[in-house]
Amino acid sequence: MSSKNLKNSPLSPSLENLYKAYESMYLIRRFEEKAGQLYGMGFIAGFCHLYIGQEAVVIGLQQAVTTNDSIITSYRDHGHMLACDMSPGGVMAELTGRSGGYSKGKGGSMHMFSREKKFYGGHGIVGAQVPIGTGLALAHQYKNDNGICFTYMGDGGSNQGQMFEAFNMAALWKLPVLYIIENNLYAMGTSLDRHAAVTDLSTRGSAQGIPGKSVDGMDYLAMREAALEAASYVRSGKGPFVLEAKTYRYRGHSMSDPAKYRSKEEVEDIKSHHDPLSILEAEILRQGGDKDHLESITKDVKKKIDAAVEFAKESPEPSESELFTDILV
Amino acid sequence: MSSKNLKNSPLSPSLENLYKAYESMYLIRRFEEKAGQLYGMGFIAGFCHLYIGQEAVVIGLQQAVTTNDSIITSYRDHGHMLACDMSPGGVMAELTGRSGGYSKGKGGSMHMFSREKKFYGGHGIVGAQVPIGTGLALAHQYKNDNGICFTYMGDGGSNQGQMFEAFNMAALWKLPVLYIIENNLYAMGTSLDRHAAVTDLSTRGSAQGIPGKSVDGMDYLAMREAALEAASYVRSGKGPFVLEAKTYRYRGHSMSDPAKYRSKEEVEDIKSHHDPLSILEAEILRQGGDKDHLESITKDVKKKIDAAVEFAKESPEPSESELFTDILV
Amino acid sequence: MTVEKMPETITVREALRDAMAEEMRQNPNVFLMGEEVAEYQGAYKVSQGLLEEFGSKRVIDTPITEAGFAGVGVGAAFGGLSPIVEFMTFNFSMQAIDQIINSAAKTLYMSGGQMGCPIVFRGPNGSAARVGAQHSQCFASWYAHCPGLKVVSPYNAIDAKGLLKAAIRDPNPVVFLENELLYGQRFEAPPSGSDFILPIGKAHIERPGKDVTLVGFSIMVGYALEAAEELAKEGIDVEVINLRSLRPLDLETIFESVRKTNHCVTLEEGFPYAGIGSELSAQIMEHMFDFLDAPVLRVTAKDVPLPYAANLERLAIPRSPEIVQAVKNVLYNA
Amino acid sequence: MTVEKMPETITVREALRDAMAEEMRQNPNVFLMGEEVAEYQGAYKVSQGLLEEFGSKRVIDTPITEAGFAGVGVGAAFGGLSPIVEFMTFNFSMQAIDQIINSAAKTLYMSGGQMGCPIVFRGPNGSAARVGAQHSQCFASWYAHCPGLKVVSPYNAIDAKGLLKAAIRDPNPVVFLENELLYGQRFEAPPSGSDFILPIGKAHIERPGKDVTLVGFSIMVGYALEAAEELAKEGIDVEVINLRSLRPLDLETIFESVRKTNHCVTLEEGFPYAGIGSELSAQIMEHMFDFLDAPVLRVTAKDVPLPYAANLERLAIPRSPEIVQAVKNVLYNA
Ligand SMILES: Cc1ncc(C[n+]2csc(CCOP(=O)(O)OP(=O)(O)O)c2C)c(N)n1
Ligand SMILES: Cc1ncc(C[n+]2csc(CCOP(=O)(O)OP(=O)(O)O)c2C)c(N)n1
Ligand SMILES: [Mg+2]
Ligand SMILES: [Mg+2]
Repeated sequence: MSSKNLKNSPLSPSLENLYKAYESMYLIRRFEEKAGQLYGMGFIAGFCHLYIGQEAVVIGLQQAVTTNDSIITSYRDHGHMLACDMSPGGVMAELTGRSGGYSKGKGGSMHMFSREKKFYGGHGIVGAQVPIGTGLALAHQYKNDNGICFTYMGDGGSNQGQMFEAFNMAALWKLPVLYIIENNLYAMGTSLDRHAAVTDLSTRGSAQGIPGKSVDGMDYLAMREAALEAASYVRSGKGPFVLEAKTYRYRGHSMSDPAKYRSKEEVEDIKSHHDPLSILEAEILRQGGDKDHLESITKDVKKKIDAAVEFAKESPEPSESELFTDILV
Repeated sequence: MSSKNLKNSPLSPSLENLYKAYESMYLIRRFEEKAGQLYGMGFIAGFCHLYIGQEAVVIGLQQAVTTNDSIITSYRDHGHMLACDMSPGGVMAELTGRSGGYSKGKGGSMHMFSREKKFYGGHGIVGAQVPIGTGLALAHQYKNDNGICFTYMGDGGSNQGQMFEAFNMAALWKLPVLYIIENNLYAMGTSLDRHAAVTDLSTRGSAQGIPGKSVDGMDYLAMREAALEAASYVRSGKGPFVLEAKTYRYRGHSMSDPAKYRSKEEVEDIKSHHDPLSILEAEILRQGGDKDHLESITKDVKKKIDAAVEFAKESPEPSESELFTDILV
Repeated sequence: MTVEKMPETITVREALRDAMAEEMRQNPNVFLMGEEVAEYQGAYKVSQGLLEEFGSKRVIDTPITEAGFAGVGVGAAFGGLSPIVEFMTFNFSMQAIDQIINSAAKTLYMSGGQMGCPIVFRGPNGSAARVGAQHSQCFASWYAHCPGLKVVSPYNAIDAKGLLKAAIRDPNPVVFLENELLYGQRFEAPPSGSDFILPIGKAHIERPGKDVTLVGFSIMVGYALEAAEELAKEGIDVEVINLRSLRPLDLETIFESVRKTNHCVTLEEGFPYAGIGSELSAQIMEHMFDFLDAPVLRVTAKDVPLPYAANLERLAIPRSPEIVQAVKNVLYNA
Repeated sequence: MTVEKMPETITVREALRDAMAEEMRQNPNVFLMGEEVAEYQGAYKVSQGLLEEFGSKRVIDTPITEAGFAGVGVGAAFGGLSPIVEFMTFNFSMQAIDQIINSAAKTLYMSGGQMGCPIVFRGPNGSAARVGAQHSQCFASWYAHCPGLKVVSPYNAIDAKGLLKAAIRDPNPVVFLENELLYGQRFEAPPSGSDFILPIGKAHIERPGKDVTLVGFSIMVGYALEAAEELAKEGIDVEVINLRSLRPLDLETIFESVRKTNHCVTLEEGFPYAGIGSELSAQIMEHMFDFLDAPVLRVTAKDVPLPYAANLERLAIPRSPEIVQAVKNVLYNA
């Protein structure tokens, strides 16, 4: 899963692309750190699942997204929304439950959507987004719009029966759906080998004949390459594909989880040797990139996030009349 | 899947065994024919799913059943009950909704049980019996009683998500459960290739690492051998196993299905070349068995079934007070 | 001898089929999916002819995976299509109910109004004949309990066609509860032409009367009409309200009737506890307390899983004699 | 200065844990399964210490596959064990509800009494704090609707321990609806000793009063007691009934109270339509019509999916001020 042999391939991205990816990944990192802080300060409540550590997965995949594609994921969704170019302020304001949020404050962390950006949520029920994503793919096929659906799930979610049911229909009907399993090795406090009889999640679709591949989800270049390949497979009309991204979440499952089920060493090892931002930074420098430019990127991002936080704090609560709107169209 | 090479193996059964199997299979055949007639005459109502054509599957498997084992299946369950040695009269009286039925007439064709015979139903919801059977296996393991659970399902049922969920737990916890997929090529009116992306159903457990095998379900000897092998694998503590029995149902899905989705030729071909009773009869004769003895068996069976029918017609309806019993223990 | 013009009749089955066919002709984004809906023409033949007319892209046979295909339907609806998802019976919708409630019904709200889900979940609900406890449940009160859904249950062919067309056009998730025993029944044909729809949320007075109000839905409306005939012979003038929609509930029509009759009996085939009748009774009590001469009575299925035996099944499910008795009870408090 | 002996207190969380531990000690066939119940000690730490004491054979972490593990539990119960199946929250029981209703609740009947299913499905139900629409539904009325189940919902530590022990010993499937916000609350400790159980099917009068009856369950009992304190200041004497069991429902205790107070308000956190309050209202109306001075009023959640925003959530879920107002309304019809 090393991306070494890719570095000089025709698929290899420009330095420009790497800068952009770094910016996107750093935006997520910084956003999530701030969300964590706001949670600690009481601005955000309920469930809040941070994406820190997994940034390369969604940004790698985003490289393969084209205009009509749709994206759907679980409750660990802030990264995906930012990757879809949804505004950090709008996302953060949803976290604080304000009217400026993507769901007017009525959804919260797990329930955000943007029809404009073709981001279809944000789903709180483990596994539920998989049939829904498959249905989005059905709509792409039905409308013949060349779109494919990127359907994300976790390792724990990949045991769900409805996933296998969706796999079967996707394979039978050759639906344009790319299933991405973000394998961060834990489903809440349960490690992969304790929740899944087979831990190579690229084979999840084997009983439905869906091909799959595993990729190092901490390595942007590897992710990007795998994403391009998998998406082009799906786009060619051959049906679904399963991509397992091996990754890691730095924080607890949600803000209320101290994550005592993993050793400090395990977490530290990942942070020091597999951090997606560090890996990408090293790659940029290796390709002759500019450290100062990276710094200016991080500075800009920080400003953006500060503005988002400001917006999220200032945005008013939804008006009380909102309680009874949006129940029916 | 030919059983040729078995014929002289140490596993090969005695002529006595073949006679007994013939009797059991013929009992099912005759029972079902009568049930069909009684349905036509209005003694039986609602859903009624006949097992004709599939007799070798359950009788072959029954050869591997030992004292503490449990059996569970779907709504196409008359054959399994008779194989478990439940009384034909009790089963038929349930079909006619009488107090002498196994469920006092309150369950009907799809819902019959015998704790005594360790037959756990008879379940009307496609797929539901698979987790339940897995739970029975958990009970075997928990009580350490050396029992295993024979969990049957149909080809259509083998797409159900809850099956994959159960598979995962069975594999994780090495539960003693033998999953039998009775692949009769149709789920109601939908042929296998239209409902399942992968039609080799022995691979159903591949994403959970469960080994599997396919066997000719019309051939008693082949079924018996596969059953003994699979059951001994499961009994040895290695965990679950998937056995696909390729079979065929002669009748419609239920009594109300004219089965127009299959050609007459298809059905006739199976009946003339793959009928499980004919195949077994030929084998018995090949092994020097006695045609007269077979005839006396069929005569006895006919009498038994006539008695069952008599019982089922004569048994009174449940008393009206039964309406309000058995809701809670 | 005068030649009477008999009104044209059709079956509920045909009415449902016609509703789908007309809407599919008008809107290319409407499609039907479910078990056996295409090649088999529907397990109960409701989709007769649709595959032939609309092809396999728009009439889709699914595997027996309710959670999966209900979720696929929801996704397709989010993606801009208007799916009709058939459950072979609503009993099987329990496997899919998380998608119906958590995904279809709640997402509009959770998205601040962005993610409408124009989908119809339809199929037979409640008891058929002798199919036992697992195949006979009425889900009316479960679904009606949940905000974000519309819940509709037709009685006759006019209802079936007018309401199903309305449901398909509705931008919200609609749970459409049919009845298998009604599929083959003939009723007055709906007005022809594809413009005929019935508004969701409006009840219909099937028979006006002044002594007592019977409120029910689906097959119970038929039994109510039978009971009303019977009671008319004894001089009791019964008003029969066909709810048509369970959510939203047309309380105004019911209240108006109760204001007039001062007596009410609710009817349903479902379990009694927290049923539709409970809600009606509570509402009528709360808002019509001073108009009631007697407490509202509820006629429901017995509080038991449905038995298979013919004699027990007859006792478990209410029919017109039980309604007649309830009316007498409510009138005379006997 | 006299030394007052303070009653010992424990949290509801501890009471639930103690109930399971005691029953597991007494009956080797009792075991616990669910997501995160073992190594994590429960997502909400309800199973603290159980893995250590009973080992991984009897405290089992499951994958996130509710339909699957609920069905496994049902099978284990058919096989002679007494499983406690924890849902991380009851919202996720929707994925498993077919197994709960069709397999666990109906099989005894369908087997003519052979196949008892001694299983407890437990976990937090209803709303917690700011977790949004998909994680906040109250399933009380859905489950109570269905014959073949017992449905229990404790309020304080005594309830929690006494009822959970009774549920584990019960030979029937019991749906046991807890409340996350109550887990950490301290209450008077239950009597010590493993013989203490509370009967399922009996309501408890938490506070006697003569002017008005408040009937509720779970966390609403606490708000009712608060409201009663408040109303006492104005001279209104409130009787508070803690239902404890929703199926079977202890109508006699409620009726007796209404006979005395002639006024009743029902309380729940669930949706209003066909809720527990609807059933209570319908029952009280039917049987206590002549004792009522005013219609029964229902305090419920608003008829909306639960919003995330703090201000809207406050409006959606009823708390004691709303109860106080409802009591005044029912007394003065104001
Ligand atoms: C059906 C269902 N069951 C349980 C939960 C509670 N829950 C939320 S997230 C989660 C763990 C999921 O793990 P995984 O799929 O690996 O995703 P990750 O959190 O690691 O991104 C659980 C058990 C839920 N939301 N839905
Ligand atoms: C969950 C569910 N969905 C649908 C049905 C209706 N149904 C009953 S049997 C059946 C076909 C099952 O086919 P298969 O599993 O191949 O078993 P077979 O009937 O061939 O033995 C269907 C769709 C059901 N009982 N349960
Ligand atoms: Mg994970
Ligand atoms: Mg089949």
